[in-house]
Amino acid sequence: MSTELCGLELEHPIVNASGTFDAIAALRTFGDEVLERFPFAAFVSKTITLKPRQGNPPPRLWETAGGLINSIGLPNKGLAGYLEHDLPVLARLPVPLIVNVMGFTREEVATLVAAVAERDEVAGLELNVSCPNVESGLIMGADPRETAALVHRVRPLTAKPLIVKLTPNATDPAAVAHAAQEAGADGVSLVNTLRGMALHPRTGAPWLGARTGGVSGPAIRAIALAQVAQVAERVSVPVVGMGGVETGAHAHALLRAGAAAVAVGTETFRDPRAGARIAAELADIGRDRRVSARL
Amino acid sequence: MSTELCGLELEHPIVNASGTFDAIAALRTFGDEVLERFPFAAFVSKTITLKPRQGNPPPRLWETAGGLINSIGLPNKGLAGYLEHDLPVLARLPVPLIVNVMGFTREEVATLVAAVAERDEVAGLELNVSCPNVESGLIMGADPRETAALVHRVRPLTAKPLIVKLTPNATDPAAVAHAAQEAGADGVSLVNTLRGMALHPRTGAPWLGARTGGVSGPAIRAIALAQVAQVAERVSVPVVGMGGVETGAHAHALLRAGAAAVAVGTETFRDPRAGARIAAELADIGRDRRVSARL
Amino acid sequence: MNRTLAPFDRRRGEVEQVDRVGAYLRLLCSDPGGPAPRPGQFYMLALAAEWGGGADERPYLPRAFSYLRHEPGRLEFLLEDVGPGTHRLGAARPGEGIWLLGPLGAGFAAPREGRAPLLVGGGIGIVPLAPLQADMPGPALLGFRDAAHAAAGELMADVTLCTDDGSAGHHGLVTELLAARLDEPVEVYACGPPAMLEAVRLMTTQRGVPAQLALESGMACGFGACFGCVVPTRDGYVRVCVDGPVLEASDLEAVPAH
Amino acid sequence: MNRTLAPFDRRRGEVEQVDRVGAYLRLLCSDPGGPAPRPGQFYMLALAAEWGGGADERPYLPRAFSYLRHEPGRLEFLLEDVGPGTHRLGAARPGEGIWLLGPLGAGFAAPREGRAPLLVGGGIGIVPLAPLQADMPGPALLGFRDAAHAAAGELMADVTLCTDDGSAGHHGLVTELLAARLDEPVEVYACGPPAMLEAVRLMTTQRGVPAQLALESGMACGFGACFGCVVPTRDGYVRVCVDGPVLEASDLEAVPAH
Ligand SMILES: Cc1cc2nc3c(=O)[nH]c(=O)nc-3n(C[C@H](O)[C@H](O)[C@H](O)COP(=O)(O)OP(=O)(O)OC[C@H]3O[C@@H](n4cnc5c(N)ncnc54)[C@H](O)[C@@H]3O)c2cc1C
Ligand SMILES: Cc1cc2nc3c(=O)[nH]c(=O)nc-3n(C[C@H](O)[C@H](O)[C@H](O)COP(=O)(O)OP(=O)(O)OC[C@H]3O[C@@H](n4cnc5c(N)ncnc54)[C@H](O)[C@@H]3O)c2cc1C
Ligand SMILES: Cc1cc2nc3c(=O)[nH]c(=O)nc-3n(C[C@H](O)[C@H](O)[C@H](O)COP(=O)(O)O)c2cc1C
Ligand SMILES: Cc1cc2nc3c(=O)[nH]c(=O)nc-3n(C[C@H](O)[C@H](O)[C@H](O)COP(=O)(O)O)c2cc1C
Ligand code: FES
Ligand code: FES
Repeated sequence: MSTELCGLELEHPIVNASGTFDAIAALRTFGDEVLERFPFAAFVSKTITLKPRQGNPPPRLWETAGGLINSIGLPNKGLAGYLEHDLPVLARLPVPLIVNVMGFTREEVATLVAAVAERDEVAGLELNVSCPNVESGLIMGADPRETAALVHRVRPLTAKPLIVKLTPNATDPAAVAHAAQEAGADGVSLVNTLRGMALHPRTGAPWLGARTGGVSGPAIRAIALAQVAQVAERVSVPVVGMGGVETGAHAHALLRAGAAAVAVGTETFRDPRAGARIAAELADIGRDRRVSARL
Repeated sequence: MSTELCGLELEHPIVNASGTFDAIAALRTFGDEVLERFPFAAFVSKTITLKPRQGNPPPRLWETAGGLINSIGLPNKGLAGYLEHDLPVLARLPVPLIVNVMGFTREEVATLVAAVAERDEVAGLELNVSCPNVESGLIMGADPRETAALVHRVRPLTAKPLIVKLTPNATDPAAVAHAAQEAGADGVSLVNTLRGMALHPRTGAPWLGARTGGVSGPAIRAIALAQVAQVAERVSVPVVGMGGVETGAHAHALLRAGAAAVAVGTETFRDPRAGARIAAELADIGRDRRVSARL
Repeated sequence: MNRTLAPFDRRRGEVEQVDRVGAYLRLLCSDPGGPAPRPGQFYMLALAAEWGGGADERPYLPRAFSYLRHEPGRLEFLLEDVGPGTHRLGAARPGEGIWLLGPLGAGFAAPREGRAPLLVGGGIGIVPLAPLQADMPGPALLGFRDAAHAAAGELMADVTLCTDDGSAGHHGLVTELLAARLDEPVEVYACGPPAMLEAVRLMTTQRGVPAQLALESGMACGFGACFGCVVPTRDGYVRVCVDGPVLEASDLEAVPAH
Repeated sequence: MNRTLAPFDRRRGEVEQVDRVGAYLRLLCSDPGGPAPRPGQFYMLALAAEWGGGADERPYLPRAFSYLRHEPGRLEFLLEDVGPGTHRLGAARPGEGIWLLGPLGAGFAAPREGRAPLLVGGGIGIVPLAPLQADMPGPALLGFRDAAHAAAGELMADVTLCTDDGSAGHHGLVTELLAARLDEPVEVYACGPPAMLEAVRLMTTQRGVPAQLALESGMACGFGACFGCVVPTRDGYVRVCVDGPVLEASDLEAVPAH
């Protein structure tokens, strides 16, 4: 079941969702088995920002019905630290590397894209546009014009695949996706987490150190599927679908809804090789019945 | 734990969510016990529209992880049928009656509000603004200006409490809530269901007769809590919070987040007297510890 | 009236036993204070603990089941394991708590003047026919996939069996047995898979024979609250849980496949 | 190295037995093909079926547990029932499938030259100290709420007990026992509730005694994937699951309450 995604040849359609698999920590925990039996067809790095970030104060996790709320807050070594320390290790992975970046201004994003794209180890880029633009105050990915302006700015900086990761906390994700496509994006990915909150069971104060967080996992699966279907109907570029995928059947549903590839996030926390399992289950489904036109 | 909601005296802060308890069908199933032990402090009717509606083709239900997707499609007898057949029965309920209405144009909503509000049996109104305005094409409740224009139009038609029910499928529900308040709404309620979808496990075609539906239940609890907190911070009018409430602790969290009352929806399907149980659990929590400033 | 009102409360009973009846599972539980149901009525069931965490993190909502037998304070159900809810119920251990809501819906009505009941059941659809036959004796024509499933035929009396694969009884469809009886002054009481019920509906309405069909439909609540369980009738959509589950064949446009 | 690498797969073991040890529950399960862990390492556990449907429809994610004992192909855990995950694990029946991931994290290191291990445990925090003591004998100072919990002290040797209510052993805090030993050339190995660990951290760093603390933290993955389990150190946040759970007291700013 080999797949093409924005010009990248993938062995199967399952990749990891950004921020839900740290290949370097996995090497420390599982050793070289991670390289020998890598579960994903591409590796998407956790979001990197221009400057290093510690991330949000703990607690950062809350388990909800069939899901997880996290307020990790994008801890990362920053662009320079990533290029120096992480990239050489990630280059050992047996699959294409897609680097996810986020900036608080258009120029920050441009700096990130230019610096990352020029590295040979990098096969493609994902733009995380879920953050507020510190200049406009708007969420870069919730407003079609903001998104278009951002993609216009960075598109000329690289010929490598550029995927825009959409936020589900928007009135019309399909309009944002369409704007990204028109501005030159090679693909879109969705959904990111849905804004959520939980209170401390005893004190009643917000549980998460950052007050609110993002919901992922099975709880958002049906919402993700609806958004992926809506976006895929509206754009012609490939869509990477994600949100609550636990099984090959869930991945299959996203592909049926028009996705070209599927990312697995929270399920990896329950099963570190979920990606490979889901790819195998998907292949079985493909063998069982002819998959629809869009596949 | 008596509560005041937009001028209505309620025995406790728990009401039903529109469309999740049919008092007339309950009378047929459970008999007069429904009147003697009514579980809610107010009764919110299912949405009524100007003309009768059959609702969407079945299947209309899909169970998802910790939740439900429904595509009921607002079946109802229409304004005239409701006033003639349902209102006299609902007048027998021992609690205030709040009638939920929806129209596809502003004038339709105005006709509904005027006709419903003039009936003595009716204590208050809830405007369901989750539908597209057939004139503007915008979702009435996703755009602050659309919502404001609607509330401006209908506010002069009645002195009874007017509550605007917000959709969660919007980039900024707090902005919509604020617009509703400025235009004269006495309160806001949220969340309605989140747009969701499911595919038939065998055929892969959309399962629901209407293709997409709305997600409710525990799966959306954390999302609802975040939206309620955000809205309550922004408006001064009372907020009716709902979304995935199963226990007194969940209701308590919404009150802590700034809600003045809490609506119970899907949990009633699992336990028809969930409203009363949750009110009792909430009272126990209130006795155990002093509840925060906002309560 | 073919409807016993349900207490306005879900009740907590206790699972007493789960055993096999051929390919099906029989669940016995206590029903403290529950009233006597009428044949064709049903209950919403959920286990009190670990109701969730199965396939796709389900079940979440309770599930609808016709009752197989009732005695004061006690209920029997027959289940077919088709998904996470029936699977979890079938794995219940004696002593586990079980939530019961019911009896719900409208059951079967007495036959019209001058007509004798003729019971037609397919697969798990025989369940509501068992208490009906106890109240209102009449011959039962029962169809099953195979002999393993047909073992459930022993739960009823005066049975003519058939199986799809011929491994027990007549080799063929139960509607073939029914066709041969439609000249008699009968009223048909049927429950089974949609395709069978649709065939019964067509045969009986064409021949002018009255038929009461016990339908199934995906349900969230079971008491008319959600409007989720509708089927189309000549009069528009009706809710299977409050207007049915027993509906007159002549009122239906078609029995929806699901 | 105080870290055994984990097989890159969750494994399916089988629950063999669950029994009480005082106020706690001991869970024995098979661990087919699992390697030998080092003291202080932990596992992520989830039952294979009905993992969900408890309070608030949880558990959903696996839960972290130190191992109590290991022998080839077999693991023992000790649980305190504090929520839906530990409750479900404690109710597991022999023969049930259980998902195991591990051993995870970095365990305890050998004591510094010239120092003897002194083990300090509070409540369920004694678990990682039991296999540590088996490898690296030394006296154990153990504090519990009451005698019922203190029964778990029998799982270790050379124990000095204390309880909050005086119902067994010394009446007082385990840190009082520790204070009396800090002049000796010891290295402290501690695990327990945050307030206890924070007291141990303060006492040992003030006195210049090395201490290795096994921390807890809410975890989603256990293998460094989620960045959810961080605690603040003098060097910024570190992940308890990959950088810990055993951390040097002198590296911490404070043991976070949770
Ligand atoms: C009035 C009435 C009486 C009944 N009496 C009996 C009885 O006596 N004995 C008996 O065994 N059964 C009876 N049923 C049927 C029983 O209610 C269903 O078999 C049961 O609800 C299935 O639940 P499940 O979780 O096991 O399977 P589910 O997976 O919920 O349902 C199985 C089927 O539903 C569909 N489905 C799959 N996933 C989903 C989903 N996420 N949401 C919705 N649908 C889905 C598929 O078509 C699948 O084949 C009765 C139903 C009704 C309405
Ligand atoms: C390395 C390590 C080793 C451990 N070893 C052991 C051991 O050997 N034995 C043992 O018994 N325990 C051990 N624990 C602790 C154990 O992991 C927790 O007790 C367990 O995860 C609790 O899960 P639960 O579902 O039972 O309770 P939860 O309800 O998940 O947790 C209980 C506490 O978490 C908070 N909480 C409540 N609701 C939520 C929610 N929705 N999301 C997040 N937090 C919530 C509250 O403060 C509550 O008191 C260890 C933990 C770690 C990190
Ligand atoms: C703990 C955690 C951390 C995440 N970090 C990132 C991130 O750094 N960048 C990003 O674009 N998305 C991040 N996400 C979102 C996921 O990539 C994914 O969009 C989302 O979790 C939905 O997929 P899932 O339901 O399969 O987890 C994170 C999600 C989780 C749960
Ligand atoms: C079956 C069903 C029907 C509903 N019908 C309506 C309706 O007619 N009008 C309306 O405003 N909301 C309707 N809702 C939304 C609920 O009122 C509520 O906003 C939503 O379900 C979230 O609450 P819950 O998670 O407690 O169910 C319906 C919800 C469900 C599940
Ligand atoms: S099942 Fe809810 S109305 Fe019938
Ligand atoms: S638990 Fe996920 S990083 Fe530590």
